[in-house]
Amino acid sequence: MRIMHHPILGESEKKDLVIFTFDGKAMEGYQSEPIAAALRAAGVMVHRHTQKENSPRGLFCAIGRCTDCVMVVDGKPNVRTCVTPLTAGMNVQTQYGVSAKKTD
Amino acid sequence: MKNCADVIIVGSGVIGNAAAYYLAKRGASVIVLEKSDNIGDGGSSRNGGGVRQSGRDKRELPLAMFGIKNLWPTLSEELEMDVEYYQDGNLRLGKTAAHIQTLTGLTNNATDCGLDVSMISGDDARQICPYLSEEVTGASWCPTDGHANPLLTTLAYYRKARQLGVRFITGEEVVEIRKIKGKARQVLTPNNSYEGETIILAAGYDSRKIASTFGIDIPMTQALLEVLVTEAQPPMFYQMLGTAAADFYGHQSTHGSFVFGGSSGLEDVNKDNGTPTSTSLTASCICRGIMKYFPILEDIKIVRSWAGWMDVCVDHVPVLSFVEEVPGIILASAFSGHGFGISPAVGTLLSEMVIDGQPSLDLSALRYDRFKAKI
Amino acid sequence: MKRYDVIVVGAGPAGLSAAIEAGKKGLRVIVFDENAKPGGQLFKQIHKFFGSIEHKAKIRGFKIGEDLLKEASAAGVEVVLNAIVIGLFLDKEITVQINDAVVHYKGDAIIVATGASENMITFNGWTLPGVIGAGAAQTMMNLHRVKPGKKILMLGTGNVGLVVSFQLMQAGCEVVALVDAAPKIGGYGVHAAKVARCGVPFYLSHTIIKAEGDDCVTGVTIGAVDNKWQLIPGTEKHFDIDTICLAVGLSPMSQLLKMAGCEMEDNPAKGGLVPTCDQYGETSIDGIFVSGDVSGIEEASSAMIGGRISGVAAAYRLGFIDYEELELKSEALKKALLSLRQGMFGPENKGKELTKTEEGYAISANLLTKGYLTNEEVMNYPGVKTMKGIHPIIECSQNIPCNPCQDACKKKCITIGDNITALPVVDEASQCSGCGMCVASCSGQSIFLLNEDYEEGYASVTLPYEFSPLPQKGMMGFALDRSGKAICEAEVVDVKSAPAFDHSNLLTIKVPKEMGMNARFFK
Amino acid sequence: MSKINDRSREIGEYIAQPDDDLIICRCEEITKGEIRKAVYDGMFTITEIRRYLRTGMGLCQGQTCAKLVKGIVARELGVSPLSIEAAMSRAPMRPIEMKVLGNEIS
Repeated sequence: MRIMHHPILGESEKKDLVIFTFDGKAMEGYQSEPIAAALRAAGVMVHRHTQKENSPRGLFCAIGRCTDCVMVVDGKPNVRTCVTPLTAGMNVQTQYGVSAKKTD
Repeated sequence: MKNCADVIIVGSGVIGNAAAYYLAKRGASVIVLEKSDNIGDGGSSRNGGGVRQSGRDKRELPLAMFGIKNLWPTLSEELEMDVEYYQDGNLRLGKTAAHIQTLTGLTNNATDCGLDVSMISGDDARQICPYLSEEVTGASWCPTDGHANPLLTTLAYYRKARQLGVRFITGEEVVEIRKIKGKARQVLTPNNSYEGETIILAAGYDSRKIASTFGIDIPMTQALLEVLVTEAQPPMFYQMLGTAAADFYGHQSTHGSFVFGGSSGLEDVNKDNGTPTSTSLTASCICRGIMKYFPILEDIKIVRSWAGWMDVCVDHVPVLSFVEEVPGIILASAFSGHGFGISPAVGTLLSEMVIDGQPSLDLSALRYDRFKAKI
Repeated sequence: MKRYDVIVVGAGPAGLSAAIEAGKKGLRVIVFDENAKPGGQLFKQIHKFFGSIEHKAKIRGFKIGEDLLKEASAAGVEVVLNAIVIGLFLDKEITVQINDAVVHYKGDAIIVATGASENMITFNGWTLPGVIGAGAAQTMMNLHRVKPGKKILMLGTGNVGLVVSFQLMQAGCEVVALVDAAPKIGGYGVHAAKVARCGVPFYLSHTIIKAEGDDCVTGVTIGAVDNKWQLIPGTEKHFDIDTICLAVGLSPMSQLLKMAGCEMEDNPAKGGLVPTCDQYGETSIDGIFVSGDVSGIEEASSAMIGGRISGVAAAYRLGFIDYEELELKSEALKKALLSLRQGMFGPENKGKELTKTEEGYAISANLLTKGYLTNEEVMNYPGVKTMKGIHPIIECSQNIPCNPCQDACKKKCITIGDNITALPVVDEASQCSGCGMCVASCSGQSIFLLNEDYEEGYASVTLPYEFSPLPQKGMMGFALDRSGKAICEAEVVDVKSAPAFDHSNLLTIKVPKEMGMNARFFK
Repeated sequence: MSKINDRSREIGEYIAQPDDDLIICRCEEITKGEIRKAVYDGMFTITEIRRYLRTGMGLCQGQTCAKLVKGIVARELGVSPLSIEAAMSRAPMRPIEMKVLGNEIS
């Protein structure tokens, strides 16, 4: 899903690859890109399940406004992944309601 | 539509709406006039939702006890809407010797009136609410206190009263109450005139201006209240919280968010810019206050703050009273920021005053003419 | 408390322009932006801008962003990023979240340029992951360099929907269709034509019935609506896709101004709730200005000019310039702004049924419903002339504010005149050198070079090509017509990629002579 | 008296519609049907709807649903959306951690 070569923007600038975990699995992304971009590149669509309906949600506005893409990051819930930079070793978890604990 | 009713209520806050509901339930015809475009736009939508007896002046304590014993437990059922009432107790927290002294004084006053409230140690308080910081050295604990959702309670009374035929008109500012043949009867707004056998003045701080049109003055001022709401959290605790230092109050709501109120200490001199916006200092100050008691909440996000004016009586106790000099008027104002918890009781008592001619509780300590010079 | 002459909220086109003008007059200016990168939407806009050549037309958005930042820096403007303005209080005080603190600032003037947020529309399944804003798609692909999806359906045919659809294809995504409930394409015809010639169909008078999928979007069903917006049973059509982009308009992000107590109005012509303001962007509160989308939805070119006006006005309010200078500077800017608001898409023509251009040419119905001009229609316009040898064919058929093509031609072959919304006219008597500058300068990619005398029986067509990989000379493929249908075999006979073309490569293909007026794309 | 101020104004009965279960407020998961019903319960203003249902009170503070809710309320009341006042806007403009908001530099 990465756009390595773009007809207008040219080659993608070289960025450092870092490892983070998503729901316990190791995953690769670029240092300082939004968490949501790394997840999208890795094919992750579902960021959370809602409190009331347990329905899946993902990236929606991509600019930190709609708060739909929030996840539990390093133990903190409701982190807007589309505007939070990725760092090495980050622990990213799917959010269920307002925590990382799966609800049924 | 006719502009006459048995009762005209000025102000559709929680007090006005509760009165309208209990009156309509007993068969009275009621019109409620509200200055704002929204129902319940004053203090009713800007308070911490406390439903408590502890920490109250003993003159209003009987109303609080009456409401918590008789009205709050069944209110959701009665109004057919969940008003999110929790009776999980009230912790009033202290950190210093001076705080403990204040709390002990309040506690002694309340036990004299027969309230089940006691002083407990910091550790006992942490037993009740394990999230409290070690800084807390003691607290007063009243297990029968609690909290409810003030927004929903205000609207639940409105909704039910409306269903019972009460006429509500918003955007209708009362500018004058006129006596006709020696009795208050006519209520004037810029474009309309209304008539009622009884007029209940429950317009918060505006009550002072309106009361002056029939020659009565209630010694009250206004102060800015600010409330913060956090993002939702998993359930943590449901006690109502207050502090001896009055740096914050609040609770966790059904929704999971915390609702906290507080002040910066500068409220008395805040400028009024015409919008319900507080100063830039208040929200930050409230946060610092909360974090001293609940460091665990420091990472929780504030999503909204709101502020507005409330009426403050010179002695911090409401005026709930007939006015012998002006028959036809009942005053129900100056609730001083703690009217919400007693609103079901006040509504009930107001309906009794109108229909039975007298309230079932002795309200003489809340009379409009109780104010005297200090020496 | 930290105090500045001017505090600007938002480092987008409007905010930066305002800051530059104020900074140039000697004011101490600070700009706050909540994003990690400045420029607002500019850095997501990789297409060439419309407008007048004096005001950055034919320059790509992200390049304009870079220019503005340089200009701001030269004017002594301080730009603070990752700085979230959380409140606007009495006495022009703002609170800003910077790192782990809240910092209080006061400005003698405040210019709010917070831009807009995307409108949304509801349908069954609209909360599924994979349904995103068109702006989100742009952010993902152009800023973060990640494709928002593989197969995408676009809802909305305004300029945003059209431009983003084209950008999605440039990023390597497949766009399966553009859908709009309106019976006509909302954006510029030239934008629609770029998309149509790639073979993407338009479904006008259609709406999304349902986004399908359990955990994320796996498909979509659309259906036709009647003139009362009611679904017509039996018209359902399904697409296998993984992403739905919503481009259904923008709303001003005016919350800060409402909080401050500015007088507000809900104005549909401006896209929603905006503060009332005077010609300089000053609100009901003295010293609080607005510019750009937050004062009414337009586009980046007008935002930049509006921003400059507010910057100059703030300088006047604070006594840095006198009234004469204010008048002088702002009159010229206002004139430029006015010219951008002319034409078929200007506010005065909003909602009107136009059948003719300003010059009296019939407007193509096909363009409005299918996204392209028919062979017959295209011959009607003044940019299309039959000439010997190589010559430009300008398929520009709507009055939009844009004039770079006129300056592009050294041979004075193309005329627009002072009225920048006029249709370009090709002078039959002029001598086209075939340099291709006009092709590369046309922001709407609607200029082609045709040489019907290329070879015996063959014509050459030179077209702008902004995709990767770039075809090489000698390559065989198919020529596509304006609807994206393959019409004949074609050979690439020339590829030009001069720096002056700014990534609009010129691809020259050889097609049978009779296809010269049909072939408009190469695959 | 405007149509919104007279709370006894006859607006008929709530009638269920097929799309009542559409989510309108994404944060608080409030449906179109709930919003429509609230109008019949006497909630005629955006402020009242917010307090009654929590629309626009979630994490995003109504950034996405404000216009949608307004449209629904206006339709039920039979008035133009322009006559319906937007909800008050409040600080903070974005969610902010308590420890950050409490850490002031003036």
